[in-house]
Amino acid sequence: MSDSRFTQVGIRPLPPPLAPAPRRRRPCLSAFLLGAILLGCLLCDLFIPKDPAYMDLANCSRPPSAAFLFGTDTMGRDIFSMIWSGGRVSLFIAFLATAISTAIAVIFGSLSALAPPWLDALLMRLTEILLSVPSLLLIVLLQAVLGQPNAVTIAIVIGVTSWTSIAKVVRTEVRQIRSSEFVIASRCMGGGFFHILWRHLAPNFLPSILFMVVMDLRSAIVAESTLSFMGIGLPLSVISWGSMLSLSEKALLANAWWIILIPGLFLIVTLLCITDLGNRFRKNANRKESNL
Amino acid sequence: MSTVLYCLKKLAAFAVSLLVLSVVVFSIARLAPGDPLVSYYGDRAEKMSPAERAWAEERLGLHDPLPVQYARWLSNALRGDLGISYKYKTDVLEVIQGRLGNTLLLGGLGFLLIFGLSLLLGVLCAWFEDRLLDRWICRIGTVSSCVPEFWLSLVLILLFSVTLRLLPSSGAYTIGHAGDPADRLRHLVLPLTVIVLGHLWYYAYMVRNKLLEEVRADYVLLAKAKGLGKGAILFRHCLRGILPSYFSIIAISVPHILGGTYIVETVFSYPGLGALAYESARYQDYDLLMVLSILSGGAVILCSLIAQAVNERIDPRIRAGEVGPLV
Amino acid sequence: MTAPLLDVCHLTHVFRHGRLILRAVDDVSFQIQEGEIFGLVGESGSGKSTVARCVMNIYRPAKGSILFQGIDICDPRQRRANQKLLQTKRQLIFQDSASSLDQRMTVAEIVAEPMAIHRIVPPRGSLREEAKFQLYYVGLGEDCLDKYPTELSGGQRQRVAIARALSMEPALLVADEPIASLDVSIQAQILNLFRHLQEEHGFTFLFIAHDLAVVRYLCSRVAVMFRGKIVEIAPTGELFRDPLHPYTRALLSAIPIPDPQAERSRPLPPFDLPAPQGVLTEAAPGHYVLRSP
Amino acid sequence: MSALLDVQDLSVTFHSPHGLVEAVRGVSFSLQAGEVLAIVGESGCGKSVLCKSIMKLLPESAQIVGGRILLKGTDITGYTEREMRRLRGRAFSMLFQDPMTALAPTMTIGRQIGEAVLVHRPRLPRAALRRRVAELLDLVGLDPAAARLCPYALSGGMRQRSVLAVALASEPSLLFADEPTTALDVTIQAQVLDLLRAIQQKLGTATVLVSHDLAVVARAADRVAVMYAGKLVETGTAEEVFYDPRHPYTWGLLRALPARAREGEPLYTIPGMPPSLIDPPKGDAFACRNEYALAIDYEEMPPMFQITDTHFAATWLLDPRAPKIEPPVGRWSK
Repeated sequence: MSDSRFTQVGIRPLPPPLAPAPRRRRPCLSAFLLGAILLGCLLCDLFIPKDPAYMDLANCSRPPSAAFLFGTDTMGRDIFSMIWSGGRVSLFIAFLATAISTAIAVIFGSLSALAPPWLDALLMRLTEILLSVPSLLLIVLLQAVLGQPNAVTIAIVIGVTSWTSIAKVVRTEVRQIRSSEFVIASRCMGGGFFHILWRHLAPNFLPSILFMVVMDLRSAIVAESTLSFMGIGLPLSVISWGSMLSLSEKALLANAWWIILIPGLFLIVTLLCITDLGNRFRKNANRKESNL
Repeated sequence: MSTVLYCLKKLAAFAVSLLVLSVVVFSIARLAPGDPLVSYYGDRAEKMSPAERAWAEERLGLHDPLPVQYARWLSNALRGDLGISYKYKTDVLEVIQGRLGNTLLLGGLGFLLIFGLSLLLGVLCAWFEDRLLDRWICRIGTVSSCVPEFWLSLVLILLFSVTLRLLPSSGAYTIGHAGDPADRLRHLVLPLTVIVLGHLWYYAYMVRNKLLEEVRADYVLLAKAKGLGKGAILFRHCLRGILPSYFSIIAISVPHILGGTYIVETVFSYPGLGALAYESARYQDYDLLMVLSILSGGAVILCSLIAQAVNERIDPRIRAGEVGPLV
Repeated sequence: MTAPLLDVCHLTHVFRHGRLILRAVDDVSFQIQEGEIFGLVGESGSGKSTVARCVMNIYRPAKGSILFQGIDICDPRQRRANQKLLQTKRQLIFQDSASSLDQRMTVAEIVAEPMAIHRIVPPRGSLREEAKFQLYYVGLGEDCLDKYPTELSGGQRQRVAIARALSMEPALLVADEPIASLDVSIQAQILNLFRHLQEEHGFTFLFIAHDLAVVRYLCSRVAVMFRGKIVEIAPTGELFRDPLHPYTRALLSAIPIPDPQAERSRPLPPFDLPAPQGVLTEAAPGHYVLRSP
Repeated sequence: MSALLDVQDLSVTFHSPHGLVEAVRGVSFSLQAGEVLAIVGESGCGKSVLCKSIMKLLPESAQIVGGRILLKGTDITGYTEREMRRLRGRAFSMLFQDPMTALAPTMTIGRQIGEAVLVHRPRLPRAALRRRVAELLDLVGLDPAAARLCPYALSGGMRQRSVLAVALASEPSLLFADEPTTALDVTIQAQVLDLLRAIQQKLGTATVLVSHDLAVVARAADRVAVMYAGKLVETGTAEEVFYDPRHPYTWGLLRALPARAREGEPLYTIPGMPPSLIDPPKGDAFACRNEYALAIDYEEMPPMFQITDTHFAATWLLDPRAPKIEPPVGRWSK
């Protein structure tokens, strides 16, 4: 062993640490499926074999066959064609309703969070009272105000009656961010209201409400189909997933399972995909490990 | 003394909330367009002459300005006269009486089942976090939460009533067997399944996630360091920590579960209040609507107050005002 | 003697918590001269952070006045008239850099934020160049520019916060326990940085700490706060040599010394003193202590 | 007589998204009954992982990959959760850094202490339990009436005292104190340290005191171990480490203390930052921050050199072939 190893050399720079391997993103089946369904609904005019609204009275309640891929309903309409064009209506309603309720929720929630305590308390009481009014009552009355139901009025009805839960999340989030030190710091530096809103509030609270918004999309789809099924939604002549399913009770008598199962399965697969996507938006990236 | 004062305070809060609720419902209902005469007189209303209409409106007290109508309704209500149903032409209470029991049976049982099962499932998932059991419960739960209630009802009818002929598909009891508990139970199975499956996962998942957050708290380490077992920590410490927010949420959702039975009641032709509420709202059956809304709203407010009182016992910080609103 | 940079006069701030009224800051007065590091020391709950927040206009004091460069910042009209000056010439550094930096912004964006707010044309070309320069100033390399606060260590984050404050070339830096949440070895680095900034670039600091040991090294004058009142103000050397108020003595003896034998044999004085009373009186030139009149 | 605790060559790793973290790398030390050992190091050096791994309080991603832990001569390395539970509380217990979050927020102090008492004496009658809780509160210097309070009503110092009462409930023979004073005010800090010392003398509880501040440790510790990048780099009695430090890292820690600074001189700072414990550098991990580093420091890990019976340090500077260096730290003087 030579003594040269024991000479003093002082500080030598370390080789830079290896960059962490880029995280591979898991391929996402639900995003793919949802994309396919969305695309299919948007472009349905290109490939559906029959006019979805045409009532082929000679072929009522036919089971699935080569001629009618998914069978026909009790009024002789082709279910395969109806699913795609009905999906367009259902999804349109869902997106519009979600947009409406999110807009109301964000405005109401941030207003409540930024307001002085007494106004905040008042607004929160208001939502609580609104919550304790049965939603059915609200929906029916709103329908009455808006007149003959169509896709837009249904979306408005759903949107206006489903914003409370997001509003509460928005309120808590905004409150939390508002009193955080980086916002105080920005205020001290002279950041105006819009600067703080744009640079600090929005980027920090959007990800946390994204999950809620996606879940709201899901409940809007369910709400549309339920309303139509109950007969207070879209009329039979406007094809949507809900109005298709409103024929189910007749189908039950005719024992025509495909009228119930096939549109329902489409509905559920869509909902599942949305739920899965929503769960991915949840921030659980650097979640601590369980202490238990 | 403080207990009495406390109860009085809560009671006052309850009364005030009910009053506000009744004003809101009253105004919404009356301000909405629609012809209440139709529900009273049926088709005859459309053939009435203007004079006849005026007389009819006068008779039903629809002429006066809104506040007067409300004041009259309130004073009558306080004396125990809740008005008559326009559609059924009898006292509102009578209409409700026949169906209240059915709804309480269905909704109440459903509520209790959801309440208990969601806690159980949530704790189970948290105990076996990320193990096989947790994963499968989560998967099945997610799917169940995606199935719309009305569709599930249809499929269950299709399967158990139409195809297998095991269970009845409609009604609360077979005619002539009203007093037979076994028969009632058979009629309850399907609606109850739909109600429970439709709501269960939402609450169970919430319990699970809140518990998972809780077991990451520092105090769990101290509890473990002093020699407590997993069960003791999970039940005595963590569960206790999340119960307040769970109670608050489930109290708010009483109308979703109790009142939301209307879909199920409609599909299964179950004679309950849900279907009645739906009808009354649709056909401007004012007095009936008021009573039903106040009933369901009152249930919510009452449950919230109970939850609040229970929470203050569980977590003294709430009473001291150290923590903000839970929901 | 020139007029002080910051003149705090009879400052009183009250918190209301339900029916409880807490006098967090009770009749506090002190002056900070240009170019000095003024230490404000006290335990948690003594009101020292409240003073800082009043100086930064985050809280509105119940009584008293604060003059900054001759502007009464408690007077709304004067404050509005000098808004831009106040926002640029006073800067705050927080204790917890993890929460005072927005986690969704990169270091470059954070450091350049004040310039962006005030739409200052960056003298070095771009905001990014400006941020790079400021980082260099506080001893951070270019490689930090595109990182997010979570990717940095505590010491680095605190440097970023300092760089952000420095970018406006403030006349007064208020540092609210900037080193309390750092490791001892990192504390030394940040302390040296403060000292360097004061000596070489003439920055003025209001430095808040709970630890007298830190203050001794850094500050030229120190005020000791106890339950909302200043109990003693003195030049650092004098305070350590001749502490007059019993609370100051207690705080001094709480400083641990890295000598096991001496430390073990040293008894602790009682810390639970009665609430301070009296008025500040001058015991020696520049050395004030709270005494009963 | 065998030592109370004997840790031999213990290694602990974590799985993290960025790779395998070698948090503890071959640590050996032993502790006699009634002794106070301080473990000092910067945050992230693995000192608190070391304590938690001995008590098996680590999350599932952590694993003991090598070495043995002997408690009173019994090997507990492979103990199951059930067996560990019997030891926790009675054989060893732990104090945590943040007293604000270490207590369950919804339970009264008394119940939390009582629970800890009952773990190992489940059949204790109610009155005796109440007496015992009062006794424990008295021991840590709290009014027994505090048993009826919830944590939110207590100050930081009082909470740390309550945590101490919980930890002492079953009279453990060994107490791990993980930065027990870091979150507290200076004055409270000194009181808690004195309390720890008093309890150790009264009950004979051996204590492992973890801290990032050497100055804090001087008051309470019998022996001091300096930890860096997952390894112990110097161990010795408090006197040896403070008066005759041998490892350059210990020199750095001592010199960086503000209490040591002389007016007018800049504070000494240790250059650079601790290395990442994912794939740590070969050789001495401190070399890249050490102005006295030798060429061999970058090649080979230094062994533990023995200086006296109790004093050890892991640096090549102690090798007979190395150049002699005058330590840059003198004895502290007022």
